[in-house]
Amino acid sequence: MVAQFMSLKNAVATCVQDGDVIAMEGFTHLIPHAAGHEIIRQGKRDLTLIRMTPDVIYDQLIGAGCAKKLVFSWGGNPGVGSLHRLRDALENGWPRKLEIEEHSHAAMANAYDAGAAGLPCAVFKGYRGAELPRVNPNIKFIKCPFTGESLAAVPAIRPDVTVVHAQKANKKGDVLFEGIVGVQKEAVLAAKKSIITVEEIVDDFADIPFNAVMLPNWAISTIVHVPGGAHPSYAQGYYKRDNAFYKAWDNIARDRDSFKDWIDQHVMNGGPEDFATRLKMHNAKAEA
Amino acid sequence: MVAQFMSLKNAVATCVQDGDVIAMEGFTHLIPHAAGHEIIRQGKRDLTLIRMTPDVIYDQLIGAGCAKKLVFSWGGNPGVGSLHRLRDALENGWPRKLEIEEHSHAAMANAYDAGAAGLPCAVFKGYRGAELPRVNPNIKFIKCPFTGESLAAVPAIRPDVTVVHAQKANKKGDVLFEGIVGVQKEAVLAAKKSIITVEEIVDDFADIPFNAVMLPNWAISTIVHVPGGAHPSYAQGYYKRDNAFYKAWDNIARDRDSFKDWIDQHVMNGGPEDFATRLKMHNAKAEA
Amino acid sequence: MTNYTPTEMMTVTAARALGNQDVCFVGIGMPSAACNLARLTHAPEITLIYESGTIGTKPDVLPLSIGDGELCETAMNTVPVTEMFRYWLQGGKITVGFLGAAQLDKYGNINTTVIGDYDNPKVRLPGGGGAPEIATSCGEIFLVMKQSKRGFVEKIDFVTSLGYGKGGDDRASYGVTTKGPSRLITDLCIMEPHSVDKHFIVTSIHPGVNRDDIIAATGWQVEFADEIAQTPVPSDHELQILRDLHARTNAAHEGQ
Amino acid sequence: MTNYTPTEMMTVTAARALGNQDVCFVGIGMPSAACNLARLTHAPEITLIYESGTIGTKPDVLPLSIGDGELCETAMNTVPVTEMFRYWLQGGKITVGFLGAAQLDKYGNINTTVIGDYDNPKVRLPGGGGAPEIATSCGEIFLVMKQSKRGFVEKIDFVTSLGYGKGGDDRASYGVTTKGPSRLITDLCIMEPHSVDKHFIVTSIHPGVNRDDIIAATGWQVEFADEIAQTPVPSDHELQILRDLHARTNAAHEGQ
Repeated sequence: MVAQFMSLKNAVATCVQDGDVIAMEGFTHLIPHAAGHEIIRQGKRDLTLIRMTPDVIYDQLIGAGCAKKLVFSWGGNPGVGSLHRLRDALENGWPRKLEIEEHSHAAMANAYDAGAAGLPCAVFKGYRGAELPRVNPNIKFIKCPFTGESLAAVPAIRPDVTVVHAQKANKKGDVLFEGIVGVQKEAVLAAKKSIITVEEIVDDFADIPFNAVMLPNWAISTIVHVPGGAHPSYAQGYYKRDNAFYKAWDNIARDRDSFKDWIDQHVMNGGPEDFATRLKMHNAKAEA
Repeated sequence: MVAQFMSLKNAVATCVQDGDVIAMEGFTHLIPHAAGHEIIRQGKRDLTLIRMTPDVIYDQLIGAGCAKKLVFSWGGNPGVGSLHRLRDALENGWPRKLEIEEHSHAAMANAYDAGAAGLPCAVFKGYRGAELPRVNPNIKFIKCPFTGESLAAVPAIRPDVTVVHAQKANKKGDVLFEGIVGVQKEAVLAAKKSIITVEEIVDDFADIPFNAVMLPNWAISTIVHVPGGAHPSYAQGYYKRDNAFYKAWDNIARDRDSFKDWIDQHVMNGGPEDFATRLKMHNAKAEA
Repeated sequence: MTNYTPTEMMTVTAARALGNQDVCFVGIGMPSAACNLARLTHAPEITLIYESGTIGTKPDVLPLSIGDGELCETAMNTVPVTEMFRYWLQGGKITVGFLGAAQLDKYGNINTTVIGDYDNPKVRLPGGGGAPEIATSCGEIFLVMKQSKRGFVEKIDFVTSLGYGKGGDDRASYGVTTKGPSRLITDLCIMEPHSVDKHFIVTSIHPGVNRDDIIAATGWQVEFADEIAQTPVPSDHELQILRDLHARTNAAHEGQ
Repeated sequence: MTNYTPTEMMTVTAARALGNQDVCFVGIGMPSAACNLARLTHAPEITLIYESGTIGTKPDVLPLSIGDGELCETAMNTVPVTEMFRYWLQGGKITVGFLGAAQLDKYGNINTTVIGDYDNPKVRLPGGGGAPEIATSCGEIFLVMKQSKRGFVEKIDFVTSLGYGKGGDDRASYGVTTKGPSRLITDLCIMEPHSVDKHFIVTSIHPGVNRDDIIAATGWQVEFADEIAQTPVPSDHELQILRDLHARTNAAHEGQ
């Protein structure tokens, strides 16, 4: 039951099965891109992909044909524009038709919270006067038994596998998150299995604050050391967001062929070790 | 709307009215004893007192006749025994009859969470096969609209005033909690007004971690500087729990007269500045 | 500095609507520029909150995404996203939320989901994100959006987020107790809701803009208030601060 | 070291029931002593959690209350109490919960609320605290309690926390999917639930105790297993560690 350290290849091969429900989280920060590439490389299929903001990481997985369904609340390239692979899948069914289950951020955040809390559903003040409940049967309304107030309910998120990136693990396999922590902790606690890629493995966590955001080793399945594994997202204390890449992605993903070329070159013929290299190039460019 | 710094006397006089619903929180740690004494000193009456663990602080308020009703989940002197003033009120109606609304810890924690989250009620997996729902009409059950699973519901806690103690405020009135943080943040966010006593006021919070447990000044009504204000509870980083006092309380509170003498001597004829003194004596004893 | 763009006019006007006491839920793009301009000019004590969990942030450059490191590094505190949506937004702690839209109707209902049919969209937009609950949980909403016939429409294709619904008391009928979209700031004018029916009425026109410009850029029948103000022009100071902010931002994002 | 007290026997026996893989929800008093004894002897990797929010704590002295500073200072992590009850306990992350009682019945249902009538109690006890949900959310429950006719009763006055309810499948009828009280460790013996009816059966008797001692200290009709083990005596090492722990604890609490 205690977290096992393994290679990214092994972690994905062991934890992720075709048809699984997968959550890959990280709110701008600490997005597990290296793990996303490994899932593409291993040709996983029919995945239900859950993520509040399916940005570039899911544009890649969707364009590569890994996804059967997307559960999400905001699908764009933040500050840049559309996710062209997502739109191509939704508007044209390429490379395959993509089912969607669409929520608001508040609903998804509450659904992760409920998943971590072992509840079957989340109850919140949401979707009032909004139209999503008309098109998403997984949004219902219940009444507060004390006040009669109508409250929204959505099913808890309970992924087969949650994949996140964190700054540090210690040698025992406890994991530390710092900065914008998003819904990562909830997503891991809500899942049956988890893969956590980390920037660094340290002997122990000396001098960290009492109330740090952490996961103990017995709440994690696998830990993988992938320096730079969040690039082009960022890791607070390690490297900055590669905003230029997010902008460049707009052109890469706009066209099916240029997308496929990019995936061939950087994913199919790449590996997790490339992320440290990419980071060096990014840092060199940032300092130039 | 921004936190005001004031004397404890003013803070209690301004915020607490007879008949109010008051939550004073702190889970073993950071219990706002000085503020409790001030409420007794000002002779507040008919209060509904909410607290997960109404230990010595509420034994004092109840014995002094401030309380009309107690909402709680565990009423004892932890590791020592009974709360004699609470028992005397419940078993004999002294000094007055005390209504109770009794919950479990999980229910209270969820009810604070719901209060902070602006919800009318908390929904959780609780009270299964337990008898409290028979005697507490504020425990109901609802069905998950997706799975049909029966879930417990309790009303959110929304106090008129929440009173807590914290380690530090900065000069702008932001407040920092460290260590065992209990339900304090939730209790303040759930309340209409709040009084936060602090050990120390610093110029600014340099070098505190990104994810510290904090409240911004615009979420707080009043801040009072009361060094030692949690004694005989403790303040991590400042002083230890006065376990000897908790044991001594058993004898003080067992008898109505000795209780009244203690209140006269230490509360009615005392003031918030006594807490710093008490602390010095406690520390001197601990080092002796 | 009499030269300014319509977007600058819009941004400065939005910034001026904010004060030191405000706690703003800030979105990426124009809202972020307006909120930070307010902070860097007349409202240094304003609290800016981004949905990524950063509370009281004071970024030196504008974030490209809603969770850039700059936001966290300059924040008073950073909380989990679950807490942000549960305690801070839903808990009613936010005074002002900024929203934009792909489509907007005269009651301030907004669409950021799809153009066309939901199941067979002509254009699939990013979706609601935080907006459905921002729209109902914040004390009031400022809508900021460039005017066009395509964007300001009689009927939006999908109600992503509630404004005044069908107008009148309709908003309250959903159990919503907050004020709703109390002003709409565009590149041409300021509109405010009618006191009873709640449809938007032009109350202030930006300098150099005439009524026909507004009518030509609006898909619903425009109503003008009896007394219409002229929106004050951006000051040199405001423009300087705003342009410096954008220049710093562009430099920073290129470098990354 | 052949001399040991019945309480020491009970504590050591409870400690031995725990392993390195366990994640324990620890209560104050005997459970705390047993869990820390396990940690200081055969199960150094055991995870101890106190409801005050401390995860993976390794106190050098036993806490007097459930939230002593020692717990936080030696913990891997300290979380808010809301999170503790929501994500960790209700979330199903705890393998073993320890509970004691003022009154216990043969199905492991426990009363820590009142003796007598709820509205007119003979004795008002502290109440449930964490117990009602500990009893149903932990993977299994170890009950630890000194035996007496007053405590081990045919019918408890108030069901604070569920054991096996009325026996058989009754526990599951409340939607509870966890195992329930899988062992009852007393100062005289170990009892385990009947495989079908779930009433407690004596399966191991502590050295020096005979069947009549157990019968005399139990308010229900005691059932003995066909094969009954003799509980192994505490080792010198265990007793030494336990006594040192108590000595350190007493010294520390006096000093405070």
